Amino acid sequence: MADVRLSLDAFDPAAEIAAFNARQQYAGGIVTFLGQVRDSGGVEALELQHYEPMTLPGMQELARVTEKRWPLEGLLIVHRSGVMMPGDAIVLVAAAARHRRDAFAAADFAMDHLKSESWFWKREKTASGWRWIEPRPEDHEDISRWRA
Amino acid sequence: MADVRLSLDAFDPAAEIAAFNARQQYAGGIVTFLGQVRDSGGVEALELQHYEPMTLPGMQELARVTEKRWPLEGLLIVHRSGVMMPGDAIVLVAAAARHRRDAFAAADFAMDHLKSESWFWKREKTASGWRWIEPRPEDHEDISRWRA
Amino acid sequence: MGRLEDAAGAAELPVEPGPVEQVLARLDPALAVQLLGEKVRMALNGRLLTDVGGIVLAQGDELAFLPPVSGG
Amino acid sequence: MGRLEDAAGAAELPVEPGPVEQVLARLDPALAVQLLGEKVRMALNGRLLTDVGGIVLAQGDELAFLPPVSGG
Repeated sequence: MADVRLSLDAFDPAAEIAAFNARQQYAGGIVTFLGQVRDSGGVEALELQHYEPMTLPGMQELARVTEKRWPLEGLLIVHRSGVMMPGDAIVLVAAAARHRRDAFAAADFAMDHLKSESWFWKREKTASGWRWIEPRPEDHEDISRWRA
Repeated sequence: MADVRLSLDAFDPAAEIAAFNARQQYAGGIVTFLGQVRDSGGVEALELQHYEPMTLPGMQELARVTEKRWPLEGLLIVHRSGVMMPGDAIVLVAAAARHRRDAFAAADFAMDHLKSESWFWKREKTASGWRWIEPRPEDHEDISRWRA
Repeated sequence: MGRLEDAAGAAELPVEPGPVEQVLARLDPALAVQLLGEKVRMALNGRLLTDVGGIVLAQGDELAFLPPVSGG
Repeated sequence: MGRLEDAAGAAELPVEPGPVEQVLARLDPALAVQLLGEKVRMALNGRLLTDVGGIVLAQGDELAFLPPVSGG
């Protein structure tokens, strides 16, 4: 039921959200998360790498686990790979549920896992060149909340 | 800075989300919550009442408290009043922040308070007529999370 | 507001100015009981009251009875 | 993947088939040390390995070295 995509080109998050919402007549609440390249700190570009044999299958497995854990009416996960500019969308998660707390929890859970347990590698370009970004300790704390 | 509106007529949540997102070039993450009239359980219509002298001022105060508690780049709260049909938008909250956890928490907090601490009264119409909806015990539990 | 409108049969009732106790005493007793319910809060001209005792309504004042809210 | 590509100078390296230990021994030692880093996980043909010991690469196999991920 979930719509899970690895996008190699820029996507339009507003159009994706509008299309997703239009399909959710049985949901009382829809939570969306949009992650985008921030225009700050001198970041000129951001690159996300994926590993073809594992990245999309891993995202599909994450969607399966998310849908098993919360009663959802719909779930959308779109994640970019490739080189992005400030303002470009990186990731979009939308979760629709009869009750709002399920939608919030599912979107939050999916994002935490996309951040630090999905097969992506990120580097950013500033005036001093490209630099690989390792996960932050907070990312691991965020994900540990779901293991309680 | 927050955009807070009490809407007496139907509004287009997809257009609101698109316009809000377009203003958030400094945000890394944007969380939106859309609450809508669910097409289920034989609900033919939903009515939200507000009390003119207090409802919008209360929403503005909620926005102020939310922005004080989390570092946000932008905050949007739109709440309908009046008679709605299944599929109609009831409430839209969008929170933009540099970091995603702030955006999630702010949207979640604002929704909990709109649900059970804002000046709205809700009734729904089914085949057996109109019925006022009192807050559920879960709504009070939800809001108590923020007092820890 | 809310279910209290059904009890009152109207969204607003014009009342004679005076102490709130007297105003309530002049209403239908069944309605007054509902208005004074434990979960009902009161606001005078848009400001919540913590205690209705001693309040005197003047001409033009609006006293609102607010049952438990339910938004979103 | 990720920073290990910079260390290897390429996203993919063709290697001779054989036991993984021998394959690694034929690489530049500085690269081999990085590939065997504590936080690096390995996948054979898209499946994570829990233990690389005893794995023998056949013709066409792909062994991936996966440093800590960072998505979203």
